[in-house]
Amino acid sequence: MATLAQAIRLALHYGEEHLGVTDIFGEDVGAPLGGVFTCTQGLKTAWNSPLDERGIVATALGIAYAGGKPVAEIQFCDYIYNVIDLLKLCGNAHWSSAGEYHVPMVLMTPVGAGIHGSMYHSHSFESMATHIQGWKVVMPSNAKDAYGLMLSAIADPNPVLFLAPKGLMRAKGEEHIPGEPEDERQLHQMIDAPVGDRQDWQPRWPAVQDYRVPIGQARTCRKGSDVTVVGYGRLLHLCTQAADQLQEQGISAEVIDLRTLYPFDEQSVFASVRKTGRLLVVNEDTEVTNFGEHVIRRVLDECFYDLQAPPKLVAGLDVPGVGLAWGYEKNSIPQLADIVEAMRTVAQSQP
Amino acid sequence: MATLAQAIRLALHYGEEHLGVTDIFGEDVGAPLGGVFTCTQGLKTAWNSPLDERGIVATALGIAYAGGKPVAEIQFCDYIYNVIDLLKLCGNAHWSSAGEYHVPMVLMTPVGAGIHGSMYHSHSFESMATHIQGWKVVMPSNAKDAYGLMLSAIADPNPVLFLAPKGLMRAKGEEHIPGEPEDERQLHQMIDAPVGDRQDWQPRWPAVQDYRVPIGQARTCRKGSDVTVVGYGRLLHLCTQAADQLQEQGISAEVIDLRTLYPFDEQSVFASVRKTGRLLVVNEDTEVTNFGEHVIRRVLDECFYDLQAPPKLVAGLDVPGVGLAWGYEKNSIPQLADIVEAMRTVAQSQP
Amino acid sequence: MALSGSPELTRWTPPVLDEACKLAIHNLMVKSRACEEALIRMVRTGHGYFWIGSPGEEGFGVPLGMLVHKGHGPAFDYLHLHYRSAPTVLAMGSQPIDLLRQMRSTVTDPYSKGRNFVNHFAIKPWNIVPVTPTIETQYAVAPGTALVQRRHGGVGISIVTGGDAGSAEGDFYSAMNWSTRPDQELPVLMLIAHNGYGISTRAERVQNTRELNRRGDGFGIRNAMVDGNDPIATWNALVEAMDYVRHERKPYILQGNVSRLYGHSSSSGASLLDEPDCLSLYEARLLREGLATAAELKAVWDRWHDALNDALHQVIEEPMPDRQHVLQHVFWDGPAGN
Amino acid sequence: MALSGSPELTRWTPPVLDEACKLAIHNLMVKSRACEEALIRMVRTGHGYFWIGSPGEEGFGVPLGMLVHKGHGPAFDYLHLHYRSAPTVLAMGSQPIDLLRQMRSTVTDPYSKGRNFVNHFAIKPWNIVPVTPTIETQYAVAPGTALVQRRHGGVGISIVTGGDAGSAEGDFYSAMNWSTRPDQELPVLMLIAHNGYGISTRAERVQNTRELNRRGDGFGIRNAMVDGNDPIATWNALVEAMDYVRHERKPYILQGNVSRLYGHSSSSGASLLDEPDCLSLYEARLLREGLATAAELKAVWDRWHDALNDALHQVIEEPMPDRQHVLQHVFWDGPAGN
Ligand SMILES: Cc1ncc(C[n+]2csc(CCOP(=O)(O)OP(=O)(O)O)c2C)c(N)n1
Ligand SMILES: Cc1ncc(C[n+]2csc(CCOP(=O)(O)OP(=O)(O)O)c2C)c(N)n1
Ligand SMILES: [Mg+2]
Ligand SMILES: [Mg+2]
Repeated sequence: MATLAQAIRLALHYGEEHLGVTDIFGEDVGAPLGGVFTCTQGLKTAWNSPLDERGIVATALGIAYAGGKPVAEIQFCDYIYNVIDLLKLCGNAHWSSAGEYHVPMVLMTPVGAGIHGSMYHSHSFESMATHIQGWKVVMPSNAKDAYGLMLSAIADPNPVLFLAPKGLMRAKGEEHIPGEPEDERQLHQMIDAPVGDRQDWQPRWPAVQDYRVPIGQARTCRKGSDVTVVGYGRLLHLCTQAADQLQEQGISAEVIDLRTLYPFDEQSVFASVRKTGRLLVVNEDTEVTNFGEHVIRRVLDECFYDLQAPPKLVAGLDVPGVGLAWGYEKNSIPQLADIVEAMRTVAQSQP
Repeated sequence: MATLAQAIRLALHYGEEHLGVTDIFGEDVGAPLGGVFTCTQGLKTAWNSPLDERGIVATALGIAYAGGKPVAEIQFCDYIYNVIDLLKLCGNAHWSSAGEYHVPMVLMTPVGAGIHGSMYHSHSFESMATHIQGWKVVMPSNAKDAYGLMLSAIADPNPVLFLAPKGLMRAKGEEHIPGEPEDERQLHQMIDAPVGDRQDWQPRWPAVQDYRVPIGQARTCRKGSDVTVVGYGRLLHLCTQAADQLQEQGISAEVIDLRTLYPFDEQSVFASVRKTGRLLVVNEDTEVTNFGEHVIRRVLDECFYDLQAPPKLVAGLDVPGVGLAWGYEKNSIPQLADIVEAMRTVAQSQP
Repeated sequence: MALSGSPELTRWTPPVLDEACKLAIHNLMVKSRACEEALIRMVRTGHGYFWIGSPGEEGFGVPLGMLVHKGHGPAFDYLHLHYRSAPTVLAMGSQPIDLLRQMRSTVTDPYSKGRNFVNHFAIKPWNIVPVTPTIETQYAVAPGTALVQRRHGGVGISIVTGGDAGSAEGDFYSAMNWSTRPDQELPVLMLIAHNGYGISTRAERVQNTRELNRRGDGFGIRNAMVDGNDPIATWNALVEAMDYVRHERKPYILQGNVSRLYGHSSSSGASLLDEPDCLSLYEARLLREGLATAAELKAVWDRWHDALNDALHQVIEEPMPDRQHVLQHVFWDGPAGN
Repeated sequence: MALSGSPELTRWTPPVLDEACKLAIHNLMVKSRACEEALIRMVRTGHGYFWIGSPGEEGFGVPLGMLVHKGHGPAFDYLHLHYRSAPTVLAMGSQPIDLLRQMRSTVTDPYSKGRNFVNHFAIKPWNIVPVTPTIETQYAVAPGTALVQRRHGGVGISIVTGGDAGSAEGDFYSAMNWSTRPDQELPVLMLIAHNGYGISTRAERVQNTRELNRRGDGFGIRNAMVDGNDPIATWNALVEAMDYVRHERKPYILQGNVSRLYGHSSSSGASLLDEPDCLSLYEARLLREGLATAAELKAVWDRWHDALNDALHQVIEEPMPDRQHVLQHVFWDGPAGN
């Protein structure tokens, strides 16, 4: 199966061939590296930008204005914080010009902890991102969704932020991407650049097919009746693992992979909470003014009287960074045990 | 009584004289203008920076590192979004250096709508601000608090963000600042720069006294028993007005002025909610991943079983900006009627 | 009078600066000045909240508007404009009434539907991308449109305008860097309208040279400075700069020194200040050179004043946005390409 | 061997580059190289997660460390360092064991208590402000410390170092602008260690000149380029630059061309590459000039290797941070001044 990084690459290739992608660019996105996570290796429209995030986002906006279809990258979301004003401009150009211009661009950036990334390779960005209007925000938890969300992002005529969970970049999918070779070694030989000299290397692209994960549609990964767990990205897997553990102990958790964070699939979440009466939201962004608090608030708006226990947020500790030593990360970023514990608490809480 | 802008100016003067302020700077902060809201007129350490927000924040950080005490200004918070990375660096320098350096700086910036400011003079910033670690965040709703919070901000050895509600800049206080002249015309003659040529003008400073509003301490502005209303800044006044209206209709609202948004005064909020069983949070920032959702979540954590109705957020509509025409602002920024309505709903909601 | 071109151009020939053209310049300068003065009056009489604009920049902005290669798509010029660009946009052919609409924030405002301050244009048929209230960000965006133009071929360029104070933002530097990448130079014409101030801050207190175009020296970018109060000098400087950018496909920085006749904005009072007035200087010249009589010049003013009066009467009858308009245009669901 | 000064200095005299000094340079270059190689081995053997550092920059960094006017407060130099500054900081007198601690992320790591990647220093007694992982932001911060120094008087300056690719960020421009305000020029020494790459991106593909110091031409900032692989040339270039910045109280840009001997970081493998090695070049020169014998040079290596071995044994016994450390140092509640 393709890894998440390969899935992104295949999607970008499909985008170049069929969806009008004109420029894939950012720091080290072009040859020879093809991205620090190899997501852009071998792509025909990929190029290396100057080391200037402001230039990257602004140039993407200009390309979009001029009829191009850019997919720009911020190398790590940890380095996106000097362009928030530009993201806002991308997001408000359509509204402020009352529909005169729109901004068909994709911005992708790796997010989250889990790779011993220390203070500046561990940031999450969904809380700020969802607070910026005019953007759609997606975040896959597996390779096939990454492929399907990227195609939807490219096809969307609005700015779409594609958050790639960096801890999952090398994780293999469980389902084939349509058109992906059966044998993953074959895929590797076809599209992964060789180690060493790459001067003459060319990828051989498999004939991947159109496959979309619609923006705004969550996926229920585990059916359950005792508690609704809303997660996404890397921690989604800890949620399903936790659910599996608790299943053995007789607690039945329904796990929802949000996939799109803005606009998030409110109806699926509400329906599940109405059924279970309990809600846990899990992410690894810091906990103050956290996107998960928004999910909880919306559930309160619509399902308060269905709730049998306080909805809970498990999120990153409110500290200035994720420290490098494991003792820091373990104690500031939610771990499996924390999620199990929180799920149990919510499922069993009684007045 | 001093206006909020005058109160800030008096506090900065006190800071220069008694608390070691070395530099008050930003765009148009120095002579002749003394700030677009006159907050920095006549101050001896005030100077005009280049038009470069990144330079402003970074220079403040450098001054703080070198033993100075800067108060920097971003002219409007609408123009702060290109320095979020620098704000993060200011906020994490102490933690990342494990205590080696700290960052004694104040950053002030006007926030909010209410002055027909259109898309880029109407932003709120508290949701992003409270998501940035290592900063304390304050926001006064009246002149005396502005004075007391500014002195606390200056005295604090950590970075403090001072959000000034721009719609209140010219609002007069209801209480004297200690040392403020009795007669407000006298104050005006002493410290307001004359219209026209200011070349030879010098302020005559009244002997204002030390007065602190401790960071982290809310104030209960209306006592009440039916619903807790948490507000701050410009909308706090709409909250108290709404409370007064509802009082006549037999609904008793307790209104809390948060004053500090980070770290916010959880205990005061919890105590009130435990008493009233109902919570409304009001602000004008856009509603998705909004700081008010954090307040609500913390209340859920601690007081869920005290709640007799769904806690509610009244906030700005989730649109890319506040449009200039009143029809936009009226329908996207909470107005008195919206707050009255929401208070009534929360106070009267039954399962 | 703006000249619009054909998409197939491979060589650009500037219009001839003959007598008719010189009078056209005058007409457009008056059009712009009269329009801005009408806007100022609107604020004074409660028909608008805030004014910011361009009186004093007509000598620099009008020739620009007349020399733009006007049209839609990368064959034509893209414009990334500062908020003092009425002279340029009016010279391109836009109607003053639309600025009055934006000032009054009516639903009929074609640039922002009553959302933005006046002088914040967005005109897709002419490649005028949305004017942003954020200073200098337009500089960083311009290389993006220019990159598409570089690939497209032809003579279309990306024109970006800004103020003197704003050139302190790193975005000016980004523009210089991104348009000079080796073998990837971009056709970006960077214009600085130097009025000596950023709001209240005098340029000479915060910048170590009056010639901000010289910042380009650090990138080896060709640059020049011109008296922006002189439309003829500006015309010639622009022709030279455009010729280079259009045909060499490389960046160029041109600074024009201009006046700020009514101060920064209505926030600072918007009253007439004692600075050189490009328009009266130009009228004196036309008279001196015998290209027009005083009566003819006055007739131009009268015509625009009348037109603006009519426009104002019309605009104040037009509807204002309301609840139903707030959520329009958050997202676009039509086809992708601009 | 770093020279620390007295706070009262009004005229700075550089140390003499005599034979002893030349050997001291060698000793410090070896100290730094041996330390970095030990760090790389630590990553390889699972004693650390990630390495980024400076092998190939010793010729540029060591003279800098030796010439710093070292101490605390504005009378002394402030250092705003890139993450390849071990040669400088070790030359100033810091102990290799502390870098090993940061690599292993022990509680005893004095620079970040195990929080940051290696080579992210913070040493208040020497005015070394926290090294940030964000490229180039240090350039925008340096004018802040320099502003305090300008007021303070004396010969203290603010030194900022960065890479070639990073100079594309607008923060480099901000630094140039803020340190050249009229009558407010600031004593900022801007150093660029040009190794030809930003991670995988070759400088000549994204920048139109090899001489990035020439970006200063746009601000009239004095600037120069030197062979950073030659510590003697670097020493002399630094002495000239520092003399100017310390006494004229104005900015200066000096670029040193260096090698990236082990590639970008452990992410790209950290194996030895075929680039000019400043240290072997310098050793050849010392031999050629008869300043040392091969045995003497080897003894220097042996001494540092032994010291590093001992240090490693000690460090792997030291405690790691745990839950109790996470919330330490979020806020400071001591006195305000740094
Ligand atoms: C990024 C940003 N910072 C600050 C402002 C507030 N502001 C509006 S106009 C202005 C001065 C601009 O001066 P200049 O660039 O010289 O243009 P001018 O108004 O003189 O044409 C400032 C500081 C802004 N709009 N955007
Ligand atoms: C603002 C920012 N953007 C991106 C990165 C990721 N990054 C780390 S090192 C690097 C390349 C730096 O190149 P250069 O400035 O030449 O320094 P060198 O590593 O070559 O010494 C990049 C892009 C970062 N750390 N900070
Ligand atoms: Mg100006
Ligand atoms: Mg480099």
